[in-house]
Amino acid sequence: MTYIEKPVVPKVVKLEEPTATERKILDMMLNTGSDIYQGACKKRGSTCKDEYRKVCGVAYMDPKDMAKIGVSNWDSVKVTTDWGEVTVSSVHSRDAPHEGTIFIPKGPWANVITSHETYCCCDPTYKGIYCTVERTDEPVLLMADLMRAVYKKYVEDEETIPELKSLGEMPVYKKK
Amino acid sequence: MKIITLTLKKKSQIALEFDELIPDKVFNWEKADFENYQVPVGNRRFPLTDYFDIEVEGDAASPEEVKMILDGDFGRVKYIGCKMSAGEIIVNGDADLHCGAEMKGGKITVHGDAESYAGREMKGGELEIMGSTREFCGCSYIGDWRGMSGGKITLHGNAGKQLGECLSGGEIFVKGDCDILAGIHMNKGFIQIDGDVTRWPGGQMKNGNILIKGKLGILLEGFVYDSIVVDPEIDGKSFSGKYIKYNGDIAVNGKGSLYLNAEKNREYL
Amino acid sequence: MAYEPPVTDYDEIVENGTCAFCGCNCDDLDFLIKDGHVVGVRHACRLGASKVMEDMDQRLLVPMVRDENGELQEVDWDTALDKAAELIAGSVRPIFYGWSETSIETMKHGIHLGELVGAVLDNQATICHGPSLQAVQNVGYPVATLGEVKNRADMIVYTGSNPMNSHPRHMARYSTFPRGWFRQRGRFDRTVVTMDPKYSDTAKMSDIWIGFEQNGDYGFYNAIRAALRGKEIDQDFVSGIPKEDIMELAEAMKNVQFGALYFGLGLTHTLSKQRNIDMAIEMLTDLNKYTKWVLTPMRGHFNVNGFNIFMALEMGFPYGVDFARGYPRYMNGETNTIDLLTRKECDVFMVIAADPGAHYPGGAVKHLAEIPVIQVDIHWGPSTEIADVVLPGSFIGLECAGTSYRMDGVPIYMKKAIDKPETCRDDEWIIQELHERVKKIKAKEAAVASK
Amino acid sequence: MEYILKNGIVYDPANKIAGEKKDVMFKDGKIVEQVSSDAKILDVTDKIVMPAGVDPHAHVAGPKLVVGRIYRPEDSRKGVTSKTDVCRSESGFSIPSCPATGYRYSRMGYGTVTEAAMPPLEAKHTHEEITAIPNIDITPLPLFGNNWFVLQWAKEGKIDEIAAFVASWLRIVKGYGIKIVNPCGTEAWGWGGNVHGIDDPVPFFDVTAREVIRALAQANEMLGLPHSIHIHPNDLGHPGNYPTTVNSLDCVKDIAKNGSKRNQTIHLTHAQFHSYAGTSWRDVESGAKEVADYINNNKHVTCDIGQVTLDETTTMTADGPMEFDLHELNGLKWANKDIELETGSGIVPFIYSGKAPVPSFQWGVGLELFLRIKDPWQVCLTTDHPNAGPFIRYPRIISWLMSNERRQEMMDNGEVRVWSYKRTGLGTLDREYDFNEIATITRASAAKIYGYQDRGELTPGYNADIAVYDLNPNDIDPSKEPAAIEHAFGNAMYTIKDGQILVKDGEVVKVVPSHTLWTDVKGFEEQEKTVMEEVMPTFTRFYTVKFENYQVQDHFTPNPTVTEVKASK
Repeated sequence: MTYIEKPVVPKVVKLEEPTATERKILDMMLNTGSDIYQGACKKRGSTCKDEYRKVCGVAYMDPKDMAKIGVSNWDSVKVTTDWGEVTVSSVHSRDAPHEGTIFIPKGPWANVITSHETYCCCDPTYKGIYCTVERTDEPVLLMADLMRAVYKKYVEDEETIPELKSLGEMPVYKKK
Repeated sequence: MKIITLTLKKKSQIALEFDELIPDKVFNWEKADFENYQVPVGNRRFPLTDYFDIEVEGDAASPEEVKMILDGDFGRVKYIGCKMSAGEIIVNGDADLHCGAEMKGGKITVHGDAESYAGREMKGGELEIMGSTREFCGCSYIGDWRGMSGGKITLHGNAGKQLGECLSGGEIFVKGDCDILAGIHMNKGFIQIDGDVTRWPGGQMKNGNILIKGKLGILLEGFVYDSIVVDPEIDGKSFSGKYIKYNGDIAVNGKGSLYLNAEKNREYL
Repeated sequence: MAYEPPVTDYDEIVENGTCAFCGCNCDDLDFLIKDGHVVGVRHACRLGASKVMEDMDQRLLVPMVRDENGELQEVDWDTALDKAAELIAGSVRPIFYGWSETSIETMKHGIHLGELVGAVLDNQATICHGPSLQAVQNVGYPVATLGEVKNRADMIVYTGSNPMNSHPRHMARYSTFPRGWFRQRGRFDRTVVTMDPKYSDTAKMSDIWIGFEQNGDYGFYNAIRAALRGKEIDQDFVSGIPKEDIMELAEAMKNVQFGALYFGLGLTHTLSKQRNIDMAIEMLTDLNKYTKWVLTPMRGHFNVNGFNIFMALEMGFPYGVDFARGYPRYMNGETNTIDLLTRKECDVFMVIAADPGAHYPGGAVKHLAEIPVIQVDIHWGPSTEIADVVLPGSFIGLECAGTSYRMDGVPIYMKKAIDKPETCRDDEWIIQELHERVKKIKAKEAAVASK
Repeated sequence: MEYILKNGIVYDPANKIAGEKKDVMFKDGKIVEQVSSDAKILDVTDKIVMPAGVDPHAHVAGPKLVVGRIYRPEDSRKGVTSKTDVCRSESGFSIPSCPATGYRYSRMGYGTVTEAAMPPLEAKHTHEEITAIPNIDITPLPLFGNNWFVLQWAKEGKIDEIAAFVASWLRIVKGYGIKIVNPCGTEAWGWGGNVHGIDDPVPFFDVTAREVIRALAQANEMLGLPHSIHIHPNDLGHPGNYPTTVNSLDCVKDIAKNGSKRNQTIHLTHAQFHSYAGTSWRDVESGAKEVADYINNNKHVTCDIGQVTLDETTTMTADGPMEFDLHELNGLKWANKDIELETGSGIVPFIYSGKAPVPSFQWGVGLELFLRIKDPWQVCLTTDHPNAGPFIRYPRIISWLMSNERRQEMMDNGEVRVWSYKRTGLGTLDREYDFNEIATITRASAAKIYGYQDRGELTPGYNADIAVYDLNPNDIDPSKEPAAIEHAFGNAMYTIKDGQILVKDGEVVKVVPSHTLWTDVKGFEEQEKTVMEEVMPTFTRFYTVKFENYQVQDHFTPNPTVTEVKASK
C-alpha cells in the first residue's frame, strides 16, 4: 500500500513575467533538506520505488525560473555544482516565490551535488551551494540505478553502465 | 646538536600520529630506538621503519639540542610537534592536523601547507607555515574559552575559517587572505592579516586587536565606529597608513579593536 | 490520494506506543493490531504513520553477504555474523556509525565493541546537529522540556527549522497549539515567529516571518544582539532584513513572558555552521536578562539525542568518539565520520540503524564504495546498494522495546507491540553477538602473538 | 567466602569503637561475629579500618550531569585514561563519566553515595546512569520542592494529599526520600524570577517556601520515611543569606520526628553556601557562627558542608535562578534545564581560585562550619560534588580538618587570599579532627542521617562494606603530615563492598554492579489511590508524556535495595 504516487505540486498556469528572458542555463543557489514527502517515503522504506524518485529526485523551483529555461512540471533538468551533476525532475515549488534558489529534498539525488566540506565542524555543507540548472532530456534514475551509476561499487566495466538493465523497483538479491 | 631526519618512503592513507616523537621525548633516542619504535596508526601501531628512512646524527643532552627534519609529504602525519617545549622541527612538505598544537616552546617550520588546528592551544614558541592552513589555526580545544595563549604563528599563505578562535594571547600573522570569523570569541592577543578577508572578523570578540590590510567583505553590526587612525601602534608595533578603527563586538560588551585599512575599504568610510 | 475509510477490522489496540520517527517521540500512539500485524495507527502524524505502516516489500528479512560477483546472497546468521566480525576484527580504522534509530540497550553493546577494537563511534549528529552541540560547548545550553513551553510560552520562534515538514506534531502537541496551564487558549495566547530564508510551510502558519538571506544567519543574530544592547543599527538592511524590523523584533522578544526558540538544520548546514547557533544561544542568554527564554534543537531522529546522552554518560563526549588509542578522544574534524571518509582513512564501516547512502554527500559515499560496509537495519535502502554484509534488525518501539531520549532529553521506554518477523533479530542481540565473536577472534590473535 | 581482616585499628563510631585493635570478619557479603577456620586472612596490622564511606550529597547521575558532560568536553578531556584489563576508560575531572565516578569513589574507600537531585520526569535517565556507575551504591532523592501538585496542596494545607503523593511518587520514580531545592524559587525561575527568603510568595501559586518546607516535613514524618526532608534552602550563595537558612531550619522545629534511626527532622545540605552575612559581595562576612550555633543548639537538624576545594569545577543545581546569577557573575557558558511541572536546573563552570577573594572566603566559611559544629553526628563531609569541588578532593579536606598547621600555612603563604580569615572566623579556630571524628563525618553520621540499616557500621549482619587505609594512627601525626593523610585516604589499601575486594593498594581490581536504594511505603494504599484520582486529569492535560511512559519500569533498577516503610498513619 502506498499513500502517494508523487508529491502534490501547484501548477501555475498563467505566468505573468514581462521581464523574463529565455535562458539556457540558470545560476542558482541550491538548498537541500528534509521534506514531508521525502521523510514519509524514506521511513516507510520504499526507496527502491518510483515513489522515492518522485519525492527525492525533484528540484522545487520558482515558476519564473522554470519559465526561463522552458520546463514545466516533471520535466528533467540537470543540476551541476562543483561536486557533481545529477538529473532530477523540476516542479513548481509550493513555497514560491524564491527566484534564484532551488530546493532538492535530501536523498541520493541531492547527495551527488552537495558539498562534503565540513570546515572542521563535522557537518557537510548541505545548504547554500552555488549550482547551475539546465534543461535535459536524460531520464531521472531510480534509486538503485543511481547508486550503481554514481558509486560503481560492484560494476566491473564502468563503460557498460548506461547499457545495464535497470535494477528495478524491488530489492535484487539471491535467495537461498 | 642532534639531527634526526625522517624521510618518507611510504605514505599511509590512515594518518600516523607523531605526538610521541617530539624533541622532549626523543632527545636521547639512538637510531635503534627509532627503528624499534612503533608509531600509532588507527587502532594499531606499526614500525616507524615501514614508513620512513631514519637518520640520526650527533648528540643531544636536552630537547633544545634537537633538530628534527621531516622530509617528504607529511600530509598524513598528525600531531607533529604536539606539546613540544623545545628544539626545532622542520617539515619539508605538508603537515596534517594539529601541527604544533599545545606547543610550549621551540620552533616548527612547515614548508608546505598545514591542515586544520595548526597551533591549537599554543602556549609558546614559534610556528611558521610557508604555505596555507585550513580551519581553526591557533584555536582553543572545543568547549574551552581559553585558546592559544602565547607564541607566534606566521602564515605565509592563506588562512581558513575561524582563525585564532578564542585567542587568549600570542600573535598570529597571516600574509595571505583569510576566510570568515577570524578572531571569533578572542579575548586577548593580536591578529594581523595582510590580505583580504571575506566576512565577519572579530565575531563575539571580547578584547584584543585585529588589523586587516586588505579588503573586507562584510562587517558585523556588533562593531562600532571609533575613529580614523593614522600610523597606529598596536601591541608595540607600528603600522603605516590610514586605518578605520572599530570597537566591538558590542553584542558581548566587547572591548576589542578592529583596524581596517581605509584605502582598500573606502565604502566603510 | 484516494479516500481511505477508517480501519475497523482489528483484534486489539495497543495504547501509548511511542513513535519511532523524529525527536518529538510522541508517546500517545495507538496501534491497531490484527493477526500480529499493525493494520492501523492512531494519533501519529503522516511521518510517524508511514514508518509504522511500513513497506514490507523492502523490509530486510534475511542476512546477506556479497558474493564474488558483487551480488547480495542470502546466508544464514552464523555466516553473516562471522563475516562481519572478521572484517571488524581485522580493521585498522573502523567506524561504527548510526545508532540514532535504535535503542540505548543496543548502544551499550556497541560501545563495548568499539572500545574492544578501537573504533570511532559516531551518530547522525555528525551530519545534523553536530554544530549545535559544538555551539553548546562554546556558549551554553539553556533548554527546557517541551511541557514547559506548552504550559508557559507566549512566543515561539522557529529558526532554520520547518516542523510542519520534519516534526509535524511539534506545533500541535508541544509548542503552539496545545492549551497549557498558563496558556488556556492555546494558539491564541501565543505569537509564532519563523526565521527562514524560505517561505516554508511553517512560515505560512506563523504570525511573523523573517526571511533573512541565505548564509546571513550569523550577521542577523549579531544585529539583534547589538539592538538588545541598545545600539542603533547602522546599516539599513542586515542580511536582507530592514533595520526597523530588527529593532522591533528585539523589542518584542524582550517583552514576552516566556519565549522558546527552536532551531533546525537551516542553521547548522550553512556557511558559518556552529557559529550561527553559537550566536543564537548567546542572543537567548541576553534575553534572559529581561525575561525567560529557552531553546531546544529540533533533533531529527527519535534517539539521536539518546546517543549523545549515552556517549556522554559513558565516555564524557557526545559523539564522534575515537577509541583508536585506547582512550576516548573527541576532536571535531578529526574523529568524525564525514571527515574520516573524505580523507579516505576509514577501512571498515558498520552502519546501524541509519542510511548514509541516502544522507551523506557524494564525496563521502564514494569512499564507502571502496571499503567493506556492514549494514544493520530494517529496510533495504540506498546503503544496502553499497553494503557487503547485511544484518536485518528489528523495529524499535514496535517489534522490540527500548529506551530513547526525546529532543529535550526526556527518556521514554518504547514498548513492544508485535513480534518481529521470524528471520530478523533484535539490534541488541546482533551487536552483542558481533561483540562476542570479535572478542573470540581477538583472544585467538593474542594467544598466537604471545606464543 | 569468609574473610578476616586481621589486626587492623578499627574506627566504627556507630558501635563506639574508636581506634581499637581488633579483627573484622565477614562472610557471604555480611559482617559476622565468627568465621570458620577456612576464612581467608587479610593482614592489615596497624592499618586503619573503617566502614566504607557514605556520601550524603553529591551529583553523580542524571540529566544535569550529562548536560555538563556534553557541554564541557574540555573538562572531560582532563581526566582521560586508557582502559585496563579491569577498568574501562575514564574521563572528566569535575564531571567524570559514569564508570570513572564508580572507580574513583571506590579508590577512596567509599561504598554509598546519594544522588541528590532526581527530576521525576527524567528519573529513568538518572537510573540509567546509576546502572552505568559500578562499585558504589546510589540513593537517588527525587525533587519535590517546586512540584506544582505539592505547591497547590501546600497552599491549601493538604498534608495527607502530599504524603500520599510522595508515597506514590517514590515508588513511581524509585526514589529514597524528599529533596527540596530553593522551594518556590525554582518555580519562579520558570518566569525568569526568584523568591527571596522563605516568606516571599511565588507567582501564580501564591505559596511561600515556609509553607512548602513545613508541608513536606509533615508529610515526611507522617510517612515515617527513613531520611528526613533534605533541603537546599532559598538564597543560595547570596551574602546575608544566613537568616533564611536558620529560619528554614527553625520552621520545622515543632514537627515531631517519626523515624527509627535518625535523630533529625531536617537535613541542611551544602551549609557553606547558606552561611553568609553582610549585604553584598563587598561587605560579605561569614555567618558560619550563627548557623553552627543554631545546629549546636538544635538536635532536629543535621547538615553537610559543601566545602570549596579551590579547583576549576562545574556547578550544577536545581536552583535555576542561582545558576543564571552565577553566569552573570563569571560570564562563563550557561546551561539551564527546566522540567515541566516539577523543577529546573542550571549549570555553569566555575573557577574557585585561591587567588580570588570570594572563593577564599567560601573556603574559609566551609572549614569554619566544620570546626564550629560540635557534634560530628550532626555534620557530614561533602563538596556538594561537583559544585564546590570534585569528590576526589575529600581526602584533601580530611587533611585540612586534621591539621590546623596546614590551614594556617595556606592562609599565611597566600594559597588562599586574606578574605579566608579576615571575613571568616577560621583564623581563630584551632580545632583538629581526630580519626574517629573523620570516621563519623565521612560514614557513620551520613548512614544514620539516612536511616540506613545495612551500612555505615561494622555491626554483624550489616553489609561487609569496609575500607582499609594505609595509615598507622599510632604512628602518624596528621597535624604535621597532611600530604600523607591525603594520599592514604585517596588510595584505599582495601575497599570491600558486599564482601568483595574491589580495590587493593589504590587500584581497582574488581568491578561490580551498583545497587539502587529506594523507599517503598506500605500501608498508605487507600490514600494513594484517592490522590492519584485527583492527580491524573491534571497529569494528562499538562504533562507531555503519558503516565504509562512516565513511570520508571522495574528493569531500570536491576539491583534494587528497597527500604520498606510501614506508614504509621
